[in-house]
Amino acid sequence: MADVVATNETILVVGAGISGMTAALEAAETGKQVVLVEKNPAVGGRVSQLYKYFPKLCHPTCGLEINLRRLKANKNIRLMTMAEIVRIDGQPGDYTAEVRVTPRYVNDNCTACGDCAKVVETEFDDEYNYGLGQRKGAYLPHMMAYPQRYVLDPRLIGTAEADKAKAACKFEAIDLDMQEQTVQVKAGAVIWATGWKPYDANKIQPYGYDRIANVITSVEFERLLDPRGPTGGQILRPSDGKEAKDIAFIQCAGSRDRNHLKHCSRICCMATLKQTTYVRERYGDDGKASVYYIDIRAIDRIDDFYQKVKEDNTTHFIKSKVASITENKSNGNPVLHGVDTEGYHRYSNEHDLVVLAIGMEPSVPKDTFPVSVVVNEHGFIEQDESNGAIFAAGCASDALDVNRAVQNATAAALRAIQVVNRVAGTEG
Amino acid sequence: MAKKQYSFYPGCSSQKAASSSNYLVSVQSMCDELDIELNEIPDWNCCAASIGYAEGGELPRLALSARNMALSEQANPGQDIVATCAACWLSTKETQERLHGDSDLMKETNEALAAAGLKVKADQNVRHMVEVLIEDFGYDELGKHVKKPLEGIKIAGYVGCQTNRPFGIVGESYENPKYLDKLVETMGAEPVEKYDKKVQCCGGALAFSEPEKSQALIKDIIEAAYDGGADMIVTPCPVCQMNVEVYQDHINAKYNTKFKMPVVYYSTLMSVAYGKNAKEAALDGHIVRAKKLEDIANK
Amino acid sequence: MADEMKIGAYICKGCGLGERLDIDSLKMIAERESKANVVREHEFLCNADGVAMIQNDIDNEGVNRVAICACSRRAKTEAFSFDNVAITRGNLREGVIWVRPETDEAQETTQEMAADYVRMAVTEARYMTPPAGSKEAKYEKHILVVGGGISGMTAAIEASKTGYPVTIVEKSGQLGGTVGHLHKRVPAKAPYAEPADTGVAELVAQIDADANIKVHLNAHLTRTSGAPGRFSADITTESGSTTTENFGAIIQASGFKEYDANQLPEFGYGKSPDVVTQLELEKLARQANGGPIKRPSDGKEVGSVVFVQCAGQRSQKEGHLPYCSGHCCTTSIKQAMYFKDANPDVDTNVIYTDLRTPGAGGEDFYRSGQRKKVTFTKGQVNEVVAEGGNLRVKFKDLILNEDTEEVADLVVLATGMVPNAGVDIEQVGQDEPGQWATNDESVLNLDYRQGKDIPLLKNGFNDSHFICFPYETRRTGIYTSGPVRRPMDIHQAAEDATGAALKAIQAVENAGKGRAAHPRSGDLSFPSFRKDGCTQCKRCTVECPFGAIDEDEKRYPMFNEARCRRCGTCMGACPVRVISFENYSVDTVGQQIKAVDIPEEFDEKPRILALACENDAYPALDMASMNRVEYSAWVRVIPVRCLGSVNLIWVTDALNSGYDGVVLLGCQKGENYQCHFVKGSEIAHVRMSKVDDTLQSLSLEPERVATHEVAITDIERAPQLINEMAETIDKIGLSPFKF
Amino acid sequence: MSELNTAMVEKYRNSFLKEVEANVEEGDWVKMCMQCGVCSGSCPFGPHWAHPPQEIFMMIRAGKREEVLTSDSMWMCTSCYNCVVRCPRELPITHIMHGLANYAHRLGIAPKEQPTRKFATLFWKNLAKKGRVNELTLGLGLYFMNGIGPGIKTALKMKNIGLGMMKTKRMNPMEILGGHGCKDVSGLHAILAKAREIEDAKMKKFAG
Repeated sequence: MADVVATNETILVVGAGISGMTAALEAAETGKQVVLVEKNPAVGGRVSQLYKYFPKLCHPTCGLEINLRRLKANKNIRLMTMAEIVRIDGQPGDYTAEVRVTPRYVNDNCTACGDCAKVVETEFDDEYNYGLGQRKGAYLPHMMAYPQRYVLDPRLIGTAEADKAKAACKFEAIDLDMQEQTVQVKAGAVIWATGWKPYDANKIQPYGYDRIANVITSVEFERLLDPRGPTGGQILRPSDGKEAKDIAFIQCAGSRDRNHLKHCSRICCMATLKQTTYVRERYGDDGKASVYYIDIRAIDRIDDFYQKVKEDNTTHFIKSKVASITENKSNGNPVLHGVDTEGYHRYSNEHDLVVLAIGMEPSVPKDTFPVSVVVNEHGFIEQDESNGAIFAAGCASDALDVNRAVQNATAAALRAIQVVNRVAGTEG
Repeated sequence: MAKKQYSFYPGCSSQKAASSSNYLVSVQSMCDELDIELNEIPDWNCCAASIGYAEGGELPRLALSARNMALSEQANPGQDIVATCAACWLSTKETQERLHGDSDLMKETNEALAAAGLKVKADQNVRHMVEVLIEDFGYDELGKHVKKPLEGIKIAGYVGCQTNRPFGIVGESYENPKYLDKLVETMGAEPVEKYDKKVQCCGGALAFSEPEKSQALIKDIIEAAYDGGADMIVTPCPVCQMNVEVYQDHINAKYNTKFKMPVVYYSTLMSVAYGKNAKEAALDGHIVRAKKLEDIANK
Repeated sequence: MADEMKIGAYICKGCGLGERLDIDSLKMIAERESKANVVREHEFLCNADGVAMIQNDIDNEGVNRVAICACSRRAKTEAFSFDNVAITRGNLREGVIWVRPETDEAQETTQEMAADYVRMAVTEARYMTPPAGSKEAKYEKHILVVGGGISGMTAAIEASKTGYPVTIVEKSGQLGGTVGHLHKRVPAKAPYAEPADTGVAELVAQIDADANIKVHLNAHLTRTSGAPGRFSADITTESGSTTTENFGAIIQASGFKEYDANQLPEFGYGKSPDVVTQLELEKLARQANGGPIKRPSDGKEVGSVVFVQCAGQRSQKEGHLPYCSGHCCTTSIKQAMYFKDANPDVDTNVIYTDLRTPGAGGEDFYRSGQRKKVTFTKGQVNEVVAEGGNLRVKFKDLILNEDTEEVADLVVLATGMVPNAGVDIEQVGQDEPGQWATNDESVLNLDYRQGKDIPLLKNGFNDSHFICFPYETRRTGIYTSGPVRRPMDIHQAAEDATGAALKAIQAVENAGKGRAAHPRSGDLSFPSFRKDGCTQCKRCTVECPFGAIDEDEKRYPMFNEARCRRCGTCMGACPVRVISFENYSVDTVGQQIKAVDIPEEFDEKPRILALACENDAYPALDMASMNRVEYSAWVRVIPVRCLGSVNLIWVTDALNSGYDGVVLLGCQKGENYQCHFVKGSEIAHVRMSKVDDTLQSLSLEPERVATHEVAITDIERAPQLINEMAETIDKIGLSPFKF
Repeated sequence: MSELNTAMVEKYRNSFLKEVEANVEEGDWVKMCMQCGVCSGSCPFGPHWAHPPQEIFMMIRAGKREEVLTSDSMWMCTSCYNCVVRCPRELPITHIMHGLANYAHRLGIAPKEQPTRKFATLFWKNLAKKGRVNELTLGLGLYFMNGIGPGIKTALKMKNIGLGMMKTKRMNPMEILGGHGCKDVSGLHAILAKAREIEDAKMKKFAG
């Protein structure tokens, strides 16, 4: 990893989620040199944790497969995983990035045969499943993880488990002496695609995410539906593992709210509409989905998806920001309290499970950007001259759905190419 | 620890022979133990609570609190204003924020105060006694003074509204503040976990004007305490204390319940835990006697 | 690769292969049966040493066909990528030992599986040639942009900035498009509080000053032909003069037209001049130019205005638009600000059902509107009636739950966007070669066999795999941008155009190197076609999902290699099998099928052929094996580029040569297609629906051939489909065609 | 005060919202409501509101002056501040409700028999008298605010509580003779008078 060859004609892409991968691939397939930096052990980002995409209800891993094949086939891209940007200095056409690479404790020899995982017993919360399940201390982040190499959890290092894992590997792929290292990467332009994270649901106190077991977030709900997920694809609620058939979806959970995120996260409405189809998919007419909303924002041509869902008589829409959630102690059901503002109807509705359509927060906190860029009050990077050749892509620039993130990332790729072309003096 | 001094705003209900005079007594005992000196604001006036609004308009109400602040600035310069009553604290703190947020309001208010030769800067902190305990002392320090741990007593921490919203205690959530539970633990008693009516409104001043509606709320508050196995309820607010304690007979009559739930102040608990006697802890000031506390106090 | 073929077969013993399989017998098979020239085993083939061993054979032994018998083609791809040689993969790990139980009973059949995959890998290698790249490749940097609105101008400027000359063809007399007619735009920068300058003037100035950008006004395309790298466009101006220019790629930014409000009589449009559309209000605002806006009827200063959102949109009513145009909510807020900024006392009411102001900027702008005292009412407008010089807006207030009305001086209808996508080629067929004529409705006037414009997906918007790969149209090298793709606001249109510019530039570069475009980016192979033998059946020209193949006047197919996406649908379509790719042909697959060892009937060992789409079905099987999901030992899986590339001959050959069943695993088809080649899977299903006749002619049961739609997540289901076939064969018995 | 009411009707003919912004405490915020309804759902007295806060805000925008100002709803506010802390748009709803009640009261169109209105008035008069609340007279006043008859009834109903309070020295019958108060009562009165004067002047200005 230390020997990353990069020049001031190289494009540095930070973050290998859908936006970062797109930007990197589009630039590379236009013939540019790219260094792609990802802080997780595998590329793919948030979308790889989704069960389905709206509005086509297709599987994100399908697009990921194509992008992985593009990535494997393209010699213009150098991928660095478990790597984070410490700082970036310089100016357009001449940046130097300091990249911290944390040890994976597994080298390129790994064939992903899985022998190490067989012998390791210690388990940790599975980040891929938002902690809903456990994973081994030696693990492949997920089925389609790329690079297809195992990871040793740093908490294992120095324990007998680590030695067991090392012993189990026939290919000398496990290297317990790996150290953290810092690498300098030169670049002519930088594409900042660090994406988003779900807003911390604990902060939305009236909804009792921290107190009521059967209140979960929309990203967690996606994991429940995954046949390979923590519940084997069944909608089992946390409190008692019972099937949840009557499910409430609360919109703007953390969004459009000065107590939390002031902005509208854009995706949550469509995400919820999509998730109501999961309920139908699992239970047919026996399921019930209730959507509590302020405005349903099924923007542009996919509004027909909303029309379709509305026609489903197992789906109900209540124009109301839920005031509070209490728990029915006898059965663990969450009880939603509030007022349906369309004509003033007060309700106290009991459901099996509550899904908070959780807001989208930029991954990098406003004040901790390791680069100097113009960031608005919401933490998103503004398009601005003074950003030089550092271009935001995807959800680092605004709350975007996949389609818009990819569109935006492709644009960012071109902006970066313009800079490195100038450096190379190849513009016409 | 050196003596701590505060500019004290007791409020109407804590006066001698007023509805929460027992609160003041226990606060005094608690402060003695903690070496707190409360310098009463001379000639303070009522804050109009949150019920004066109908007759007294916005400015007159602000003027009332402003007068108290002005007097405090004169008599106890540089000292934080400390109130024990939730309503007093809220009105005063609110006034201070509003005056700072709106220069016209500041101007008009001082215009009014000028009629009595007063002027307000409103630059002192306005704090609730609980804030003083938690922020200036901290649970560890408060625990050090415990002489008679309140063992074997289970207590529901009823925070109520106005010590909790809109300001509240730093670091606590509006929906599930934990400071009373922590205080209870610090005093050696057992808090009721998941007391889900802890921030439920008791009707406040409307307990007078809308008794039935309010008592319906109060019933839930007491019921939840019983459900949690509480021996008594503790609160930081005189209105809460009074409303939850005194209407229990009415509630029993109306809902044929058998409520007999003591409702005490955090300062009552602390006085007893700090080894004060029943009188000093003003245990005699409760209509529903807190037997378990009396037993410890009389030991 | 002129020099003679030399096949190297490399068998890995790592990951338990050595323990589970008899490697020596596999080597024997590779050498004796499959006639590999070099056969080697290795303890750990994918490590540096193993790879060096192979590279050494390539460099010093002249090996130019490499058959790697180890793990799945999806694993260790980088390690096993050697330049200038043909590479095949025998999937012994994910394809064999991971899906078979480690038992003595299973040992024999597992070994047979492995043996067959070795045979197949070596055979495939024998019939492959390392692709050399298209001979047609032409490098033309010039980019054509159709449409001079925000999208078009942005695309042009961005492409030029990158070093690519651009020509803009604009049908109107000036640049600027719709936005050119706006007073102001919704802000695109923090604090997102005030209407902003449209910026059109600057863009136009930039273009005027840019020697790299040529502009044709009052012009349209009367004929477009060719392919990426060698497009040729006839640009005809109003005056009738036509110039022909060559381009490497095309960006279609033909924008939208405003929905025809005359279809909304219920809202008083056409009845009162004081009922206007959003665009018409912009005109009034420009006339007022910051001063009080006057209403059309009598020039009275507007004192009250009502905005009717979703006018003729988000509605299933006949003639209405079923979709949301995305920008109208913020546009109305902006327009309400026109009034408030000129005079705060003007009453402005926005009547909406769902207020849609997404993202950071959207919500800020909404709050800013509220701060300016724009009133927002959640309501459903039923009628607007003109009355005594005033307008009476009758609506249901959905919050107060009452039918009510409001009197206003002016009513603004938020009508939607209708894309200028040209002609719908499903409706308007292409003229016969020789009789080809320009169509005035068309935007591109392509002379392509399949039609004059880009195919539509829905509601008149151009087709696009609009989640993961939004720019992928079905006409290679032509990229749509802006509201022809989906409704979008100014900010998004500019972003979209910048992205489209990149795709166009990429197409130019790939075409220049004779490389495929997405999704097989970089693939150097191309379709080669044997004219003699062709029956001019047109299947390939009709079925190509990308309209890559034209017809000459003799009706012979003309392959435009640079338009080709290498899916192989033409190859699958061809009844006489005259179409192939260097690295993917009727033989590379057909010979693998034949290479499989078919046991004697009395062995009672059926053989099932599974043709699996490499994009979804094959990965699903891979992941099944990673989870050790077992499946039948009778199956032999061959990955295909797309189910559309499956030629019926493979199926019939398989059945003829004694296979007992054939399973085809492709992607979801239909409106929400997941097929990465759009139509491949659909076409394959149609073809297979006709296979029964063939089976009958062979007097075989129809159950022996099954076609399925499989998703990449069908980790349990994909193996199950294979096992089901095994059970079916169990029921109906072995094929009579064993030798 | 009802000529003030007519004056206001005149002035703000078509815009109740403008009237509220000009004359009601924190009325400026009404326009910022986005009708999510979290306030309406958060109120402990919720079921007793004919028109919950968010609806009132909509009614104000819709110009329903009469219905709003004569409504009994604002008087249901217990000042618990639940709505304020939950409002996603930062509206000081409690104060707006107080402000609307106060405004209606001053215009003389608030419901006459509204118990909280009466109590609030009593309370103010009581505290304004000597600067501090006299709980006894306040209590008695409260019991009798609906007249002698019901007064006696309430008084009897409250007897035990009263006795309990006395026993625990939390109520003093002697208070009836005066009880607590500020020393500088005149100064306090001067302040309140001045404050009132300023406010009235403002409102007159708007009205005129």
